[in-house]
Amino acid sequence: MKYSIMVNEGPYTHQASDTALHFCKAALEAGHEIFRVFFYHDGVNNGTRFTVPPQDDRNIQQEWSKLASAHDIDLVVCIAAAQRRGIMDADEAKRQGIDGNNIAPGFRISGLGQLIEGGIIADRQLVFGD
Amino acid sequence: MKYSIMVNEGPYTHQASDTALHFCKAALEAGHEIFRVFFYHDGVNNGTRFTVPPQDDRNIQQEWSKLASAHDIDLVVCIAAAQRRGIMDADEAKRQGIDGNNIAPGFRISGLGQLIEGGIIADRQLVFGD
Amino acid sequence: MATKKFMFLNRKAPYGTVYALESLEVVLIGAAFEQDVSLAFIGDGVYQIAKNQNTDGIGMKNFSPTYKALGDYEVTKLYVEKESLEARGLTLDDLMDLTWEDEDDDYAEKPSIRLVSAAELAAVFDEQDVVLSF
Amino acid sequence: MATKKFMFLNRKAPYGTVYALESLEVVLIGAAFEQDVSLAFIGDGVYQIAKNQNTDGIGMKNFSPTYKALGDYEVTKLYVEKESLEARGLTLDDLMDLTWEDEDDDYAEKPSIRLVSAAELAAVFDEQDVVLSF
Amino acid sequence: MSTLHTVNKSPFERDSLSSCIRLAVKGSAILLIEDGVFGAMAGTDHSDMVQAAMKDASVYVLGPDLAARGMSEDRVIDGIQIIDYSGFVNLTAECNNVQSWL
Amino acid sequence: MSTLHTVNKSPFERDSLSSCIRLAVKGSAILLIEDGVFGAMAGTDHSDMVQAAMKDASVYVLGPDLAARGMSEDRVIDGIQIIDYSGFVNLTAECNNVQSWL
Repeated sequence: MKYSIMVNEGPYTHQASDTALHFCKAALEAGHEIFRVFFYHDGVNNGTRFTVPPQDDRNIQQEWSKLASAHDIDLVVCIAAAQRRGIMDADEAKRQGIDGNNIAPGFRISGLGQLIEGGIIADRQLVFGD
Repeated sequence: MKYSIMVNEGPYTHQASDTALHFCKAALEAGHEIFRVFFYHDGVNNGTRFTVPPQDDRNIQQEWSKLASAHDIDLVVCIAAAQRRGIMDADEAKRQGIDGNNIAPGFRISGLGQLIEGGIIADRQLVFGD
Repeated sequence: MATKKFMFLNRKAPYGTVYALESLEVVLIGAAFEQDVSLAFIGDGVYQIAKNQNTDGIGMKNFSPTYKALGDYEVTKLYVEKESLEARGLTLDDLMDLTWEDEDDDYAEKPSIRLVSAAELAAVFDEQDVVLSF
Repeated sequence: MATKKFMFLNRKAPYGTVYALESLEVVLIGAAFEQDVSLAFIGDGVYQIAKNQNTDGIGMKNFSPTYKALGDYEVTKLYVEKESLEARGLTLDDLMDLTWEDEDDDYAEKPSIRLVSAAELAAVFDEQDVVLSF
Repeated sequence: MSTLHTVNKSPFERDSLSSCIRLAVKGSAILLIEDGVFGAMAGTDHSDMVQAAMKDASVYVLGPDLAARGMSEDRVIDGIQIIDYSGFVNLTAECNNVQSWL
Repeated sequence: MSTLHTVNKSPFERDSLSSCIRLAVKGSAILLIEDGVFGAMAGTDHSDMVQAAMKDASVYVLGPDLAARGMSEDRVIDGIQIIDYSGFVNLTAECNNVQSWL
């Protein structure tokens, strides 16, 4: 099966991102494909490389980056949601006149069309949120 | 009256930060003092200067910065909550080996003691959240 | 691309959280993909399409007029759960008048809102390919 | 500094959201300020102090042992609302055994959990100077 | 006055308002804000609970939040006072403390 | 199988589970995850609602989320199946689509 995943909440505050990660790992282990993970609403906050969680805690952002690189998963941060919440890549920062960027490795910023496209292409669309 | 305010949610996703802003403005107009605003949980996300909301929408982060500068309000972002969520100032970034920072003007990063101290010093403590 | 049945499930009130607004942004983009799109308003989601929203006092943008534009994007199926409306003491009269023009019927103006029972709506859900929840 | 009555109001289950954990972090810091500190567990907040929490399967840190350390920080008043417990089919036996040592009573071990009715807890709330809600 | 309780959640979606009512002492003030304003409306499944609570507590609702959601002031339960942000501030000053039911 | 419904909210705090049960067709599967697992416990104010729903739907609960919260598998309502993340994946593959009740 080909899965498309939507994550609507940021890391740590809600369990949604953890559950999505566990689901993706279990799906990959079972031989399924994770085609795309689309981060919407506060979910865009999973894509900042500025997080430094306590040493005895998991690093949710890094887990997403690692999973994506190991299994060639497309991690898409919604541009409109990211602008409201302060997630920037170098191009966007330049365009908006922002003096820095915080996007994490393996994440890319793109439009909502990627979410709809994910739903069309995938066999199953799942939503994790609050 | 001297007020201490706690904001537990980030901008846009929940109304909490908007309501806190309206409350602070009304309190100042009535001659009260806002001693401190403490941003906890996802509330720390109010303190990023990387947000670019749509042109026809309010800029919550800038409203906090302006209000603080006009009325000498102490805007404190909780350090532990900020680390989990990727809010960094220059000092913290250096200490943590992060290649950038996103703290907005008028905000400072400090410990949870500032919240308790706020409650002790102020006549009234209010909490806005989800 | 294939055509799928997309359902946008709205269960949260507007303004208290951003979900209603950002859901609407997805619907508008989704319409461009020429999919078979439906919206459902359940629970507090029914408040999203309440009449007479006026946000001047809270300093937020009133996005309720956007629902009126959905017909122009060929988004014409807005299911409202009867039980949710009744629990809140509301009737169809309390909701915005949302319509679309039927090209195939001499541009007749037709209502977009479909008041359905929970059982009827359950059957509609069962036919969907993709359900996006907000 | 003055001594005030601080109440930490916990109404959310652990792990589903971070509020329980981050509330506990505030309580620990608050204890250092030598204030008169109480905690209340209402609604799903009672789940925070449930026995036998084991987070191995979800990859999150099990922070429930921290509640056992509260007594050492002189946080000894943990109010649990009876009605909330009963609605969830729980009894005191389902909660962790939380105690503190009373220095003034030959270090006798005393229970920190105070099972109270809604009416009793309402009276406790009414005496507070500062209520921090999570 | 005693405690001011604020409730910012819809009583249809969450248990915040019912918990607040259960745990507010006689003489408290309850202010409905944000999505909490739906609890102020007459003729709903929760109106009876609110009206019963009004025997022991003064209930207020934030007008700007009502208007944003298209809820008509005419349909607010009789006896609930509609206030604005400055009225909210006044309540916090008049009451001894403020308790948020998030 | 028909639709898989996931519920991640406590039935004591939110209306997600009751909405899901009201709107799930006969033959659906309902999976309780995260704070939703409290809905799987016997002897609570909501157990009857869940048991009634089990006449028309298969109900599952995510074991790791139960364990995290200290909820004993012995006290899960009879007939609710306890599964892990790989069981969750299997359910999504077996059902035609997945609907989240957030």
